[in-house]
Amino acid sequence: MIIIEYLLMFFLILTAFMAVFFTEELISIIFLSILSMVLTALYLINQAPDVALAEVVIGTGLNTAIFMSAISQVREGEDCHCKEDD
Amino acid sequence: MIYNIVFVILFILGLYTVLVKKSMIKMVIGLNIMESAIFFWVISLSNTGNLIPILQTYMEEKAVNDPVPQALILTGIVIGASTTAFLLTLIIELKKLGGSINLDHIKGLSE
Amino acid sequence: MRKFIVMFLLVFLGIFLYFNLSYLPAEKMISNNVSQHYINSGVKETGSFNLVTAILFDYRAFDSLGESTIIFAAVSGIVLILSRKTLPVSSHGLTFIVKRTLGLLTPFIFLFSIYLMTHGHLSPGGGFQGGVILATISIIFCIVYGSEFDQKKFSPQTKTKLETGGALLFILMGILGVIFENGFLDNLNLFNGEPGSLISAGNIPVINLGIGLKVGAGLAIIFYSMIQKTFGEETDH
Amino acid sequence: MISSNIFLLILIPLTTAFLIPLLDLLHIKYRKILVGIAGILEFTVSFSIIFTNFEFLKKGTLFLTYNLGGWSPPFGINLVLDSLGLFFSTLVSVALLLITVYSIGFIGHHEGKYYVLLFLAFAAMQGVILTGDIFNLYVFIELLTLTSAPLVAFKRNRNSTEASIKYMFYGIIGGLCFFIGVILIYFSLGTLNMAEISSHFTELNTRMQLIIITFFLLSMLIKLGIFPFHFWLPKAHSACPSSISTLLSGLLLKIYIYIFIRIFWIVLDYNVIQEIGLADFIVYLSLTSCLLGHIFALQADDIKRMLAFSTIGHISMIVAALALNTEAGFYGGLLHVISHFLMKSALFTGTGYLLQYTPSHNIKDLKGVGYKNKNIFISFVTASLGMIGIPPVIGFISKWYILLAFLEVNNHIGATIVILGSLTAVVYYFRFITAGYERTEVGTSKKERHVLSVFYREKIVTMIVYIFTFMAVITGVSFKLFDLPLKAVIDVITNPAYYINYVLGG
Repeated sequence: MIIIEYLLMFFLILTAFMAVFFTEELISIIFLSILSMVLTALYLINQAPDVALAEVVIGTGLNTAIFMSAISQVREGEDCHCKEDD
Repeated sequence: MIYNIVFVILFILGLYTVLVKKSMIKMVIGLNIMESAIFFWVISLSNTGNLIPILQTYMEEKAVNDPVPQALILTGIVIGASTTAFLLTLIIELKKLGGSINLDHIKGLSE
Repeated sequence: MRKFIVMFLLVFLGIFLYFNLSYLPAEKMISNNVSQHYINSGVKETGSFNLVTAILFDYRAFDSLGESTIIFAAVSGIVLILSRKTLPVSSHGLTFIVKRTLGLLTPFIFLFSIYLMTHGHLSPGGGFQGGVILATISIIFCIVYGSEFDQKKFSPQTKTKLETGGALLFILMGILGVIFENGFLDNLNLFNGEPGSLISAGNIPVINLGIGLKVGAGLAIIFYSMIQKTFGEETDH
Repeated sequence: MISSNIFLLILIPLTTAFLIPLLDLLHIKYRKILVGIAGILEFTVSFSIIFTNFEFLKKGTLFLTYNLGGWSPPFGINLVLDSLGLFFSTLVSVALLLITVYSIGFIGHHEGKYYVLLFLAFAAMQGVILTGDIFNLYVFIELLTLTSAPLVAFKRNRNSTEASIKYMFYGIIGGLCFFIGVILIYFSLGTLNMAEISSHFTELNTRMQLIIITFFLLSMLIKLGIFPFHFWLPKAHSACPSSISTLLSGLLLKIYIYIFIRIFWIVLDYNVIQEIGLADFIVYLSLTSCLLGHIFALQADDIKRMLAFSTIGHISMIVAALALNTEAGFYGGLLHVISHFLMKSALFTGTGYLLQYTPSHNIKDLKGVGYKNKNIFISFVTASLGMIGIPPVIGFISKWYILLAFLEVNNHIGATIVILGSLTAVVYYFRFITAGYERTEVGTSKKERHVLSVFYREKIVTMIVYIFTFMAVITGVSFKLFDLPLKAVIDVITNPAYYINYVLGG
């Protein structure tokens, strides 16, 4: 168990660095959501199921959706690429 | 202790992102990493090697982990999600108003 | 250049932080502290097996009220900032297969969220987690069917009603605590069944349900406002 | 006294905020009635608490507690109202009534969300003041940040959105520092109750004390806008409508001063801070900040930006006076809290009215406003004289006491900076006053800015400006009125043992 935990902590730091140092923002956000997944596993190992459940729905689910919708609207050089309807 | 090392590395990495990176989305990501670092650190510290804080029978004498930090972190996660959502909204709005979300182009924010 | 100064300062800060954190005492100083009390007599006093829920919705229920108020504030702020004259984005959604599958899945997602809300005192979960899952239904509708469909199913007015209704339910429970029990947000002896059964733990399930509806509706409003496409300046001034 | 109803102070604005969206679905007209009633109700509750407990207030033994959920202090969250809390709570109640009435006259669009956020901010302020639990305090601080940031972006132009983003980034980092402090306290002591923390904090080892104090100090410096972290303040305070500038500059920073006092004097021990040597650091840092704030105000051409920079100077001066940890310092600092609240509110509300008749905030466009709006400009001048420190207004008295406090501990640098700040203030306020009385021949072009002026009701707005100015002058003449409450407040600050005994023992 302790090896899994150390491995997960290594992944945590790795994904955090990936999320920061990738220039493409979309990839950063995917890495942020992977970081959230790893964090969920760590919470489960550390006996905190309530927090793990909250992290998986908020960190992995909601945050990613919100970040995606933000990024699709603020991309440099292009307008909101949703289809216009009128 | 290894948890402290992980916490310090992640926290400093998040702070570095907020201070140095020019893209605002990246800065929000940095804030998220800082928050995650604190939450992870607290939950790891609260784990004393006992069972989960959910009892199974009435009046049970069992060694369980401290439930208070978990409740606090649950609160913290929800607060973090709200602030992230609001910050991203402001960034969308700034972009729509014709501003740039890159700090290189805004002199006011880095004065 | 600025980058290196910042980096140097941050490394310094990190070392300072690490060396001072290692002085954190292993044992808490107050020996008979609050967490011991919660573990020893939490079930007896609140009737909730899940001690985290017992703390969140009974011992420290005021924190949860503040927390749901924070979501309410975020929703109000986001609606204020993005409230231009808007039209729903009408993406046509994904393919038929996805739509059909999701149609089958939606009741189960809904059931799961209700399960999480109502079983907060027995198993991991509670109002916040259940509420977020409730919001994901709306989010998935936006993505798969297009946001016009979502707007037809749950109009913004419905969401607002649900949101404020959930918050007012929480406050109502608090005021009932003043009237019937010892203080604001005191646990009512509403459902005082045997701890462990579904109908137990006073009004914790009711508060959970209220918070779940509030959080779900609030986050759905946030996502719905954020994906809207705006058309020019508003005209009402 | 245990079963007092002080939770109503939080509950009234909170319930109002939740009711407004529901009421909007019915009819928009009920909204203004509701906010008016809520403002008066809050004011009534606040003053009924004062009058029913006036004897205890006179003796200096006012302690009201309320146990939320019926749990006794270390286990649940408890609300505590002592003299220190009552002082700031009354300030908030007065401000709630006046700012709400001003907003009814001033804000013309998006009122629904505006009032929701305003009342949530007031609920958060009362919560910060009343709560006796440190994590609950963190929740309310985050609520304050998240309600004031949308209000900063209320004008929804590019400038205000940028200001709001900056405010949010600083606010969140400040909040996280506070959160780390709370967590460190919990893991080293095992409690979150302020009284229990206070009774056990001195037993911790020195390194732990140092790091806890560092994090709280960092958080407070960011939130108060003291020198190295002041970058968010001028922009945030000048980019929003005047009613919100009044809220932020006049009131919100005072709430952070309250938290500063509560954390460093009652929850943590200030003697520990002095032993570590951070006390001198705080004093000289805030004095530097005071000087810089006044100097930056010199070069600001935007009137609201000038007022915001002056806020930095005054808030830093209050912090420096408090950090001296002498009775004279507390007296001067707390008196200046009142006087800065009254004068800054008068200035910002008055400016909000004047700016309706000018094309922009710039000093060039302000030429001749003094002739067009005589009475309002006279109250503007009166409040600025108070800011500078001219006798009839309360600003003179509070500055005088701060000066005496610095001289008492032989801190001549501090005394010099206070005087220097006043002299600088003469220059930058008179720049604007002379501009206001400058005769211009082209000033006849009545080019009104149509930003907010749809439902603009002049009478309500001018009335509030006069009330603030009148109060600033009246309290300046009868400042001995504050002698008794201030003595009680200083008694609470210097004796944290009362707080501990009352919460845990009674």
